[in-house]
Amino acid sequence: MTATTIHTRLHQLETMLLIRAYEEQLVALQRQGAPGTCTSVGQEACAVGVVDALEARDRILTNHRSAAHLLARGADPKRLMAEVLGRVDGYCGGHSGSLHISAREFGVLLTSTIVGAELSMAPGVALAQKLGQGQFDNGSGGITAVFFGDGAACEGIFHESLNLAVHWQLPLLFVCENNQWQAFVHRRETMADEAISAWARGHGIATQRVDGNDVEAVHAAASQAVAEIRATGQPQFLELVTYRLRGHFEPDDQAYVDPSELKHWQARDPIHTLRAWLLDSGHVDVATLEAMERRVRTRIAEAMQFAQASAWPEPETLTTYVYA
Amino acid sequence: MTATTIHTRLHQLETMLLIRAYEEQLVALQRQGAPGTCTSVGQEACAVGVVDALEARDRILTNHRSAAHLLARGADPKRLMAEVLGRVDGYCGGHSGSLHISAREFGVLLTSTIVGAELSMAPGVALAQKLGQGQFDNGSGGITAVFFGDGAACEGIFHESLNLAVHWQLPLLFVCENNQWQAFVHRRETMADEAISAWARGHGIATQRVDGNDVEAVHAAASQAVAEIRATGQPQFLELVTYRLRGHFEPDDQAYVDPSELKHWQARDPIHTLRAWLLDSGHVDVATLEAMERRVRTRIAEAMQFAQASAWPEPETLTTYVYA
Amino acid sequence: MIHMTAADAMHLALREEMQRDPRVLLMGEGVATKRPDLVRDFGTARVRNTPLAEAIIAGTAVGAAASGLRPVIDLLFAPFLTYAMDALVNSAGKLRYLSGGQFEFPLVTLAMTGSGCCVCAQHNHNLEAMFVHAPGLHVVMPSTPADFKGLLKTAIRDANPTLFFTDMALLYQEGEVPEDADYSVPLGKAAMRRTGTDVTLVSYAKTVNVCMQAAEQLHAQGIAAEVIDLRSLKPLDEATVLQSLRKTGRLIVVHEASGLCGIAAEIAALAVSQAFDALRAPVVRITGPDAPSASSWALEQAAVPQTDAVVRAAFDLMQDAQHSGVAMRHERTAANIPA
Amino acid sequence: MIHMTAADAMHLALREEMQRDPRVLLMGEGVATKRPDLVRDFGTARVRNTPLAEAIIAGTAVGAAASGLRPVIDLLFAPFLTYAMDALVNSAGKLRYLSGGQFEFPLVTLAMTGSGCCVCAQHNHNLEAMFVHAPGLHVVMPSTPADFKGLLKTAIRDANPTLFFTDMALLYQEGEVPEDADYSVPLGKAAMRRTGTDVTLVSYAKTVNVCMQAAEQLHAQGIAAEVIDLRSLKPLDEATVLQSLRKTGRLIVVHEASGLCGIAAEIAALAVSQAFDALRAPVVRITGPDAPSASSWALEQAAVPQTDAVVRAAFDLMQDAQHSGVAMRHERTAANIPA
Ligand SMILES: Cc1ncc(C[n+]2csc(CCOP(=O)(O)OP(=O)(O)O)c2C)c(N)n1
Ligand SMILES: Cc1ncc(C[n+]2csc(CCOP(=O)(O)OP(=O)(O)O)c2C)c(N)n1
Ligand SMILES: [Mg+2]
Ligand SMILES: [Mg+2]
Repeated sequence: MTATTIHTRLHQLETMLLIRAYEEQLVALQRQGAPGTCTSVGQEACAVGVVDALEARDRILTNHRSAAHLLARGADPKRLMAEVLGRVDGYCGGHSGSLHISAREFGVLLTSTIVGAELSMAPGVALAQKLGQGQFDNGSGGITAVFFGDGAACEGIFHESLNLAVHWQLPLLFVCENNQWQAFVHRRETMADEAISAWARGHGIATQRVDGNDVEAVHAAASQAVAEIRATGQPQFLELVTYRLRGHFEPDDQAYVDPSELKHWQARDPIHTLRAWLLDSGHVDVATLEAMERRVRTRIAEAMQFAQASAWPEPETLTTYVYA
Repeated sequence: MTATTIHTRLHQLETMLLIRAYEEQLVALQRQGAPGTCTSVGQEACAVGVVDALEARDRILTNHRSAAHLLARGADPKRLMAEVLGRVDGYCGGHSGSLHISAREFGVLLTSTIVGAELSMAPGVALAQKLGQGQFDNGSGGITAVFFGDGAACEGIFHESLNLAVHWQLPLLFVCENNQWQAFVHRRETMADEAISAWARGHGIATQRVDGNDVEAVHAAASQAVAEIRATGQPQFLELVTYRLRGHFEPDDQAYVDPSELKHWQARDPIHTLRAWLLDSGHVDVATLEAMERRVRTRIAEAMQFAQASAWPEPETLTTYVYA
Repeated sequence: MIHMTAADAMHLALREEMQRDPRVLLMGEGVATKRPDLVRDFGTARVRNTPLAEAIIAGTAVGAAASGLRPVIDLLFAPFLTYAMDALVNSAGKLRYLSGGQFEFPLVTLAMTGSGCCVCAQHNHNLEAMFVHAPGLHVVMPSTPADFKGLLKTAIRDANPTLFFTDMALLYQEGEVPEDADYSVPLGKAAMRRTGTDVTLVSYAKTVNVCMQAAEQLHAQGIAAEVIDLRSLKPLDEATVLQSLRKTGRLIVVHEASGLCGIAAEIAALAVSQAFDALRAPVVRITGPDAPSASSWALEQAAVPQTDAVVRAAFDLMQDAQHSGVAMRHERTAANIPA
Repeated sequence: MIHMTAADAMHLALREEMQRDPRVLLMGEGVATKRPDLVRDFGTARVRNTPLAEAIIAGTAVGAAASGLRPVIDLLFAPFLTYAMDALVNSAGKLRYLSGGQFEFPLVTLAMTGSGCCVCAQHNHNLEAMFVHAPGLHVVMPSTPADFKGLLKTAIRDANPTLFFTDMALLYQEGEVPEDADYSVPLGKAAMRRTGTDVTLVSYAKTVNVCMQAAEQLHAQGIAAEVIDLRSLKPLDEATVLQSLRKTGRLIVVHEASGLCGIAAEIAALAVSQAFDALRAPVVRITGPDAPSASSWALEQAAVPQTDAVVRAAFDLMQDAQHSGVAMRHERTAANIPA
């Protein structure tokens, strides 16, 4: 185990903690009347493992459960939280709220909360990269990563998107976070197989299925996939097997969730696992982790203050941005 | 080779000839100004082989290229032709024209010319059969056969339909006539693989891929599939590899078609093949076949007369049938 | 009468109709999870969670309806209807006609929309007018718990495909609801919520309340407003609107949906073509803007027709009795923004 | 000026814009098959046949547009737009707004519709009003070869997503088209096709010709009709309509699309809210019926607004100058059917 590995893992843990703290802050805010959100609690390793495998020239599309992807990419929790609260300093000026945040400066574009819409738009972004004609991309050789859930894989657009990406040889990484839930319906109620990969393989796309709660495994698989996309120009498919530890949306009492299944996955919490692994490694002590936790808490507290101090958009801007 | 086999093949040949003659009549009519149609020339063995494997209690959904399915099912060429010409004696009173003909008395329902819509509606018909609650079906134990093309398989609804049928265990036979063309686009321009079955297999559905120009092979595969659906309640998938010998729509000069490919498939014309086989068998003589051809020509001529004598719908009926 | 929320009234309607007719079927993403009592009483065959795939849910409903079942599908939020548009518009709306009347499509599609929850434009889009424009469909959008029950029951019994829109913010408002299992509200009948002689306020769903409040304020100032709740957008109760207009001569149409080619346009066109002589002033539309709904509370509120705007418009109309020629902005969107 | 068909004018516009701007891309089922000269000149990377999958074609266009390309997609027939509805309505129309202006969506969607070819309701459905109702989209529907060229060029240059509807029957009509590669027709500008003082006929696409013929016949009988071709349905040239109305005081709106919540409703509403004082008679809508298009030639013809109906309506309006109170049917659908 090299020092670099430890360093990387520590950094990943800090990002995962930041995501968790951010989401928990939003849960608390919701209890005080802020709009509800879809948290990514339990899925932090997916976001961090994949996003860490990308470069600045790469593009990201995501969905309703986007905070983890945005934070992993380096988005500022202040501006994210301002966006969720509908304030003018949010990345989208308060127009989007939590559900469709895009942040052009980080290449996180076209977030949609229509399940499957991320899959519909992703080939176009990858096509622009491939053609190198887009103003925005300038033929940088980047690739596009599109994050979506097991539910989105049930939408027809999943099939259309895969077919187009494979046939047109687009530099596109499909990242399916199979978290076993599709809002209030368990994955097993929506499909016969337990894996999304079987559908992907039918398209002849190179596919990996890995433990989405193991940031190292995710990162390794994503890195390999990204490298192969760059080398071959062909798309790749990554299924990350994970679990949605909280409800679909805040508030959600999860009354419909099988407690034993939940318990099983709580025991596999990606943050706890990584933390334990780092301590076990003997290279990291508790004090280091506690300092990390404090840093994260401070950032979130600052974000909260920033967001709450941010102004509401002026009503006059109601129709700003509708048309160019 | 039994006498029954010969009898069956003769009967199938007559139906295929009827379909061919019907379509050629429509082509001729189009040249005289009647609305164009999508003919099934070259695909007669698909229709006849599958429909012969069905029973009266079974239901059929089809698409823009439906004449073969309708005629194989026993629909009257008179009323079909009247429908194509927009006359009041058509199966749909002239409302449908060639593109969406349904004929309730034959269980041919919900024909749509929106590519893929047949796939969207088929699970509901099969569900009604499974539940045995529908007025129309009364729990007869029937199954549903849905005919669609390789093009329809590119639409997302293909994926949704398969997933639902498999997961809900619906008595549904998917029949994909892979005729290598999707209007003016060759199949190879739309997908990486040459088989639709690969996508179907990804769904874990029992799948067969057979020569769609061989009526015997089609009939055998369909009969087996139908028997298995009835026995297990599970859906099945049949890919029939065939070719669209005429243009997409009349008129269409097929200028975009590779002449050598067309020639290759013309040599595999399902009617010529079956005719030759029957003559080779030594059980059938040319006179028998010529008599058959005369019968068919007579029926089509009568249909033409009937259709052209049929009245136009009264303009007053413009809004009849919009609402119940 | 029982006091209950609109959400409970809908649930009761579903229960009663499932009880009454074994052909009624409920399908959607989470319907079984959210209505366990219906699963218990009617079984998993009739209350079905579906895959996350609106197109096949709707298509399946079309196929099932043509085969004699009476499916009710819950497509959750109105913007998701875009995925089911082919099944609804091209199949459900057209195939009866194209089949020459061989098949019927008795199916109900539920969808929520409307401001108040900051869910933004991909969950909140009042696109009911699109379905009014499409042939072969019925469209309802109730405003009271009693109508939620009565109209849902009627929609389920109707032989035509019906879109049933729920204005989210109304779901937890309470009201008196008839207990009678035979209670239903006819399609194509508007409800006169308040009578008056000076000005007709036409609306539906949440903004009916806005009109009622405006009428109250106007009353205090000596103006008698009549308030019509359309509730059934198609078929549309033209007669009630025209009759009111012949009495008042003044018309304000209010809804949250945007104005262009919306219901208010239809009502205004109806008025000027069929009650032209009765009109004493310009017709005013107070609608949502030609903009997606924003998440921010501040912007969401700015988009919604407000009582003040209705009151002001009514005053203007009363002043305008001589057709003074003051050109009125036809879309008083963002009406609470200082102009 | 060159004499050419509307189809050729469109092709010329595509060619000129692809020449002018390397970001312009053409995608669709068969675009490469049907336009081999564009493939030859601009390559297969920019002229792309697609799989048969409208949703991903439109979605890909949205993604490409947000990334700086300028895709033109051909979705063939208007009813197929229902498959692409999410990409067009929820993504293209809304994501600029929801992103707070971070992205633009310069894409053009082509779709054919209209009577005359007996292709029936799943190929012919004039649903342009649905897109006018949705926020964030532009909608055009030209009537002359010159406008086909000019508006397509403008649409391609426009930074907003634009729906470009082609009335099928016009495709092979010929006319003079400017050769100039810089020629374009601004969005939001109606064309005055004929001036007159007695009655304003507002229309677009194929029915502009119906109005022109009606105007001719009316002229012979001493009535001077003004004919306005909207051509851009969104943005809508309200000023030109209102100005005409202030002159004539009488308005007939004619289109093939069905009436309920259609463009004619919008124009009528505009008239009665903003030019009320100028109105001397009821506004008449002559539109297609609230019915799917039938295949049968007899029924298809019965559905289309006919010159006679426009002429008769204009006569009635001239008679009606004293607001005689004759209630006119607001939808003169199937106008050539003996009532
Ligand atoms: C088209 C559409 N249908 C339904 C919804 C409501 N909805 C939001 S998230 C969700 C579940 C999505 O499941 P999945 O894709 O697995 O993502 P997850 O929420 O598990 O991250 C549903 C049904 C939606 N937003 N869009
Ligand atoms: C949704 C939709 N898109 C496009 C079309 C136009 N169209 C009609 S048939 C056809 C080709 C269909 O190909 P396939 O499904 O293989 O059937 P085939 O025509 O080969 O029998 C196309 C593109 C349509 N009718 N519907
Ligand atoms: Mg999930
Ligand atoms: Mg084909």
